[in-house]
Amino acid sequence: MPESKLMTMVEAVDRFVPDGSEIALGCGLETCIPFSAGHELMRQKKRRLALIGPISDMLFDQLVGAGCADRIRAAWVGNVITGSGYNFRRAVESGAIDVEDHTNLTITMGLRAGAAGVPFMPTLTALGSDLLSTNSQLKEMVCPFTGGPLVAVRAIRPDVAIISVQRAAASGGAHAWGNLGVSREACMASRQVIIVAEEIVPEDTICSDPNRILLPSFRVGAVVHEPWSAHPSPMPGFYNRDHQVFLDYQQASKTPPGFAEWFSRWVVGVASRTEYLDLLGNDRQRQLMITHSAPSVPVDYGY
Amino acid sequence: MPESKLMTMVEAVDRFVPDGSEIALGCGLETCIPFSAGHELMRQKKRRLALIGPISDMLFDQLVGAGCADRIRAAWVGNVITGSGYNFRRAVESGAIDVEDHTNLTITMGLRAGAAGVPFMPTLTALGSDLLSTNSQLKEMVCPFTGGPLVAVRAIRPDVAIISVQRAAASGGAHAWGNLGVSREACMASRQVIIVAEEIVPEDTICSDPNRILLPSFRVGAVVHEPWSAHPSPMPGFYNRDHQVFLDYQQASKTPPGFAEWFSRWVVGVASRTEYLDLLGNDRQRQLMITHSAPSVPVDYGY
Amino acid sequence: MTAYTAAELMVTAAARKIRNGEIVFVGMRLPLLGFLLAKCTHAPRAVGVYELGIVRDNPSPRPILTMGDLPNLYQAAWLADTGDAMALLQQGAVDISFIGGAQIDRYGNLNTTVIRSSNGIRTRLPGSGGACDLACLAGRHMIIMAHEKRRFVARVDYVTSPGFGRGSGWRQQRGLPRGGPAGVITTLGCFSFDPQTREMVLDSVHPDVDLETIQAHTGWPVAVSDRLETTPAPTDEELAILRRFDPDGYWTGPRRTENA
Amino acid sequence: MTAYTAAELMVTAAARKIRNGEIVFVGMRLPLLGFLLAKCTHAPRAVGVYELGIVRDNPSPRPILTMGDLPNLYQAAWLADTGDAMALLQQGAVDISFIGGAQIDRYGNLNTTVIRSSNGIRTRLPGSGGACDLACLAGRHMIIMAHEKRRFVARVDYVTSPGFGRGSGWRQQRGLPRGGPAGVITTLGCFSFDPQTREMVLDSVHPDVDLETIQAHTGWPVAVSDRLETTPAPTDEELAILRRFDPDGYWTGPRRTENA
Repeated sequence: MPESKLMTMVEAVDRFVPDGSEIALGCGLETCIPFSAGHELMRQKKRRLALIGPISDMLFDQLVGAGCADRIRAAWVGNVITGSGYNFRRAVESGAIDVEDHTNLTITMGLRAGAAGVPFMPTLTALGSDLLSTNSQLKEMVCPFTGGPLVAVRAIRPDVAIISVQRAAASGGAHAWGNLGVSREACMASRQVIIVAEEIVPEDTICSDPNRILLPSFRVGAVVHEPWSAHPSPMPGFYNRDHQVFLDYQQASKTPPGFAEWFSRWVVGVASRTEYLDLLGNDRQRQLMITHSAPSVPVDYGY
Repeated sequence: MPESKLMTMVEAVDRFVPDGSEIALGCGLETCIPFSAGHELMRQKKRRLALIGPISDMLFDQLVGAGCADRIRAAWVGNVITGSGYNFRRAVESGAIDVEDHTNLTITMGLRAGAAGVPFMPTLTALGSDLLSTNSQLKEMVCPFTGGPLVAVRAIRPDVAIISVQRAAASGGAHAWGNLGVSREACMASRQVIIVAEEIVPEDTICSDPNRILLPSFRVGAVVHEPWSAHPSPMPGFYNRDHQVFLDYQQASKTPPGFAEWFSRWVVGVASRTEYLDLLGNDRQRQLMITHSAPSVPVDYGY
Repeated sequence: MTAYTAAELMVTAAARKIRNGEIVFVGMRLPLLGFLLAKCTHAPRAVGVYELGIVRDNPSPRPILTMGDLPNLYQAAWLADTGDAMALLQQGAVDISFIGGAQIDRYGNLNTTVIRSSNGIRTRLPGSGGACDLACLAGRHMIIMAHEKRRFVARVDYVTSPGFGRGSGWRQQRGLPRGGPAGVITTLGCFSFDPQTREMVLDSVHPDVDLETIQAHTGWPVAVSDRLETTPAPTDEELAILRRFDPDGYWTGPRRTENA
Repeated sequence: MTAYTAAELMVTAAARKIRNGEIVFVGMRLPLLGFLLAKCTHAPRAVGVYELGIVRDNPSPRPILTMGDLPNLYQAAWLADTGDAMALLQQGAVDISFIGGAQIDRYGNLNTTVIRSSNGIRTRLPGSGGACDLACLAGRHMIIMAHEKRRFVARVDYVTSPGFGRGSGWRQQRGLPRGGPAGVITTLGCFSFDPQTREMVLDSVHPDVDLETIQAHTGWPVAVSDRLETTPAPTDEELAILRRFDPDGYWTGPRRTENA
C-alpha cells in the first residue's frame, strides 16, 4: 500500500505554502481554478506570495485584494467575462504589487522550460512588443542556427502548484480531463504539488488509465479531498460555470469597501469549503451540476 | 459529415511519401512500430528516405537493408532485444548511408522544437560527448540567463510521420494509448501525418474522449485501416510483442543473403498486410492477442 | 429588416472575415460569437483553436458565455494543453485571429497593459493574455474595439500587441515571422491597412455614421479609401444565429458590459 | 548455495546499488532485471522511469523481456511521452541509472557508436539511445559490461556517454550539471571511481576470478582498492526472484545473446 498523502486543505496550505512562496494556480485558465485553495490562502493570511499562471480567471484579483501577494507573473489578470480586475488595478497603480508581464505563450514556454529542466526556452512571440523592455525574464537572442531574432524566456520553477482535478488516489495519482491549460507543465516545473480532488478513488481506478494521470505521484506532496473546489469555475464531469458569481464579484470588487464586504462574507465568514457550500445553497449547486452525461468510450491496457 | 481520409496503405504511401522524404516512424520506440507501413515503403521501392526516430526497434534496419534510406537521424538503430542491426552496420561501414547521431533527449528536443514552431531547443545533455562534433544539428551555446553552456538542438520537421494507433475515425481523429514515446511531438512537427489504425470507429467514439486524441484531425492526411500493423511490436489493447520474430530476424539479417531471403519471404513475397498475416498464421496471432483485459474507468465530458 | 445592435454589426463583420476551411484562433468575448456565426453560415469547415487548449470543428451543443464553459469541451476535436494550441500558432498553422484593445494607433499597434494619462496617472489593464501572441504569430489578425478618441491615439502608451510598428518593413526588421493586422472593426466603421504605408485606411462606415464622426473620434487624420462603402448590415439569418448563441444578449445586447 | 551465472551475479550487484525510495531510470536489458530485483528485496519504494515514457512503482504482473512489453504498461504509475521521462532526468529528479557500453576507458567514458580498429576498419554500433543522456544527467550512473581487453581500452574511439572525461574537474568544465559514473560492474569484478583522480578503482573481484585475470583483460594498469573484496554471491532468495522474472534465462542464462 503506498503512503497516503491525504490531508485537509488547512493542513496542506499550512504545510506547503509558506509566506513568500511562488505559487502556480489556476492552470486551467478558465476551468478547474482552485478557488477553495485560494480562499484558504486568504484565511491563513499568507503574505508576499508570487502568483504564477497565464490567466487565473478572477482568483488572482481576489488574492491581491486580500493582501496575500506582492508579485504576479502572469499574462492576464482580470475577470474573464467582465474584464478588469479592480483589486489588481488598484494594487498595481498604488505600487503595492509588482507585475512580470507575460503573454500566454511566454509563460507557457517558461513553465515548459522549468518542466523540461532547462534554464530557458526560445519563442518567436513578443518581438517588437514593449514586454521585452518591462520583463527581465524575456531576453532577445540570436538563433544559433538561423541567425534570426528570438525571445528567450527564462525557466519558471514555482515552489508549489495547486491543481484542482476530478479524481485522485491517496498516493497522489490523479486524473485530470478537459482542457488542461498549463497544468501538466506547472506540475512538472514545481518543486511541490498539492492536488485538490472532487473525489478520492481507489488506486486501481487511477492505474486503470495511466495516460490520464497528471504527473508521477512521487512528485505530489498533498492530496486534499474537497468537492466543488473550483466553484464558480467549471469542473468537467462535475459542474458548470457559475456565471452569476463572476458578475456579482465584479460589482463587489469595484470599491475597497465592496471587496471587504465580499471578503468577509465568502472568505473569512466561512471556516471551510463545506461552510462555503452551505452559504451557496443546495439549489444553486443543483442548477450547476452537469445534466447531459457524456462518458468516454473505455480503452484496454491489458496484456 | 467531415471528409473521409480513408485509403489503402498502398495509396497512402504512394501519395504521401515521395522518394527523398524525411519520415518519422517508430515513434513509440518499442511499441506500435508501423512495420506494415515500413514493408509497403519497401515494396514500393522508395529511395533516398531520411529515417527519423529515437529508436524504431528493428524497422530502420529493415528499411536500410531494402535500400530505401540514405540517411538516418536517430539515437539508436538495432534490434532492441538482440542488439546490433546488421544491415545498418553494413550500410554505415560501406558509406551507403549517413547517420546524424542523436541521443533520445536531443532527438526529442529537436522534435519538440519542430512541434512548438521554434528553430531550436536547448538541452543540458551531450555536453562533453563526441556527438557535438559529429552532428551539425547540435551546437554548443551559452545560456542568455545563466551564462552556462548548453546544447542547442536544431528543430526537426519531418515531411511525414507514420503512426500506428489503436483506433481512428475516417476524418483523422485518432486515439492512441500506452507509452507514447515521441508520437505527439512527431505528429505536431510533421508536415503530413499518416494514421494507421487497428480499428476504424465512428467519429463519436473519438470525440467521446478528446483528451486521448493524438492530434487535430486537420493535420492528418490519410487514415489507413490495417489490423496488426505493428506486428511484431506490441499494440496496447490488441496484441503482445512477438519476440520470436525479432530473434529470427537477427539470425536472418546477419548476412546479405540471409536478409534477402527474409525480404523475399516477408516483404515482397506478400502483396499486403493481409497476405502477411496469412503467412504468419492464425495460431500465432491467437497466441499474441491480449488475454488479460484491463479496461479504463470512463470519465465524463458532459455539461 | 430586423433592428440590430452595434455589437451585432461588429460580430457579423468579423465573421465575414473568416474564410471556409480556415484555422481560426478564437479569442475571448465577441470573437467567440464571430467564429460560431461563420461556422453556421459561409465557413462550415472552419476550425476553432482556443487558448485553453481546445480545438473544435463543430459548434457547441448549447450557447456558451466563455470558451471554458463545458459545452465547449463536449465532443471537442482535441483537448490538450495551452502549449499545444500556442504551438499551432507559433508554427504558422493559424490563418486568422481576433483581438481587442484599449488603445490603438494608426499602424494597428495595440495596448492592453497600461494607460498613462497627461496628469501622470497610470491605469493598469489586464495585460496581454494571448493577444500579443496572436498579433505576432497568426497569419493575419483582425482587431475589434470601441471607437473612442481616448482609444484611437497617435501613439499607444505601451505596445502589448504589435501591429505594423512604425510602418512599412517594421515587422520584418523586428524578426516577426509573418502576419500583421488585416483590419479593424470598430463601433463606427471598418478599416484595412495600406499595403505600402501600413497605415489604417477607412473602408466602410457603419449605417447612420458619417465620416466626420469617425474623424472626431480618431486621434490622427483618418485616411479614407477611394471606394468608401457602408458596412453591410447583418442579415436576418445572421441575426437569428447570433441570438441563438447569445440568447440573453450578454455580448451583443444593450446590456453588454463595457470594459477596457 | 545455488549455482548462478555471471549475468545473475552482475544483476544482483547492480540491484544492490539501488537505495530504497530512489528514482531509477531503467535502461534496456540487464538493468530491467536489476530494478525488479531491487523492488522485490531491499528497495520496495523505488520508482522506475523508462525511456519509452513509462513510470512504474509496482512490478509488472508477469515477466517481461523488454520494457515495451504490455505487462510493463499495465497499471503503470504514469504513461506519458519519452520527453516527460527525459524531463525528469534533465531536471535532476533521477537518482540512479544503469548503462552498458562496447568500450570504456579508465575515466568511465563509454563508446557505443563506432569502433576504429588499428587496420582502419570501422565497426558501427547502434549509438547512444538514452545512454548519453543518463551519463550526463542522472544523479549517478552505474555501468554494466562484459570485461574484455578490446572493450577496456586506454582511450575510447568515440565518447558516446561521458564519464569523468580526462579526470578531476572535467565534468564541471564541460558544464555537465551533476552526476558521473558511480561504478562499473563487469563479468570479472566491480569498480568504483576515485573521488580525487576520478580513475576507476577495483573494489571487488567476482568469486573464482583473480587480479591477474582482471589486469590481463584491462588496457591500462588497474588501480586496486586497499580493501579489495570478493563480490558477494547472489543469495538464494535473489536467484529465486531473478528466475521468476527471467524464467527462460533470456537475459541471465547461458543462452544470453551477447552483443556490442
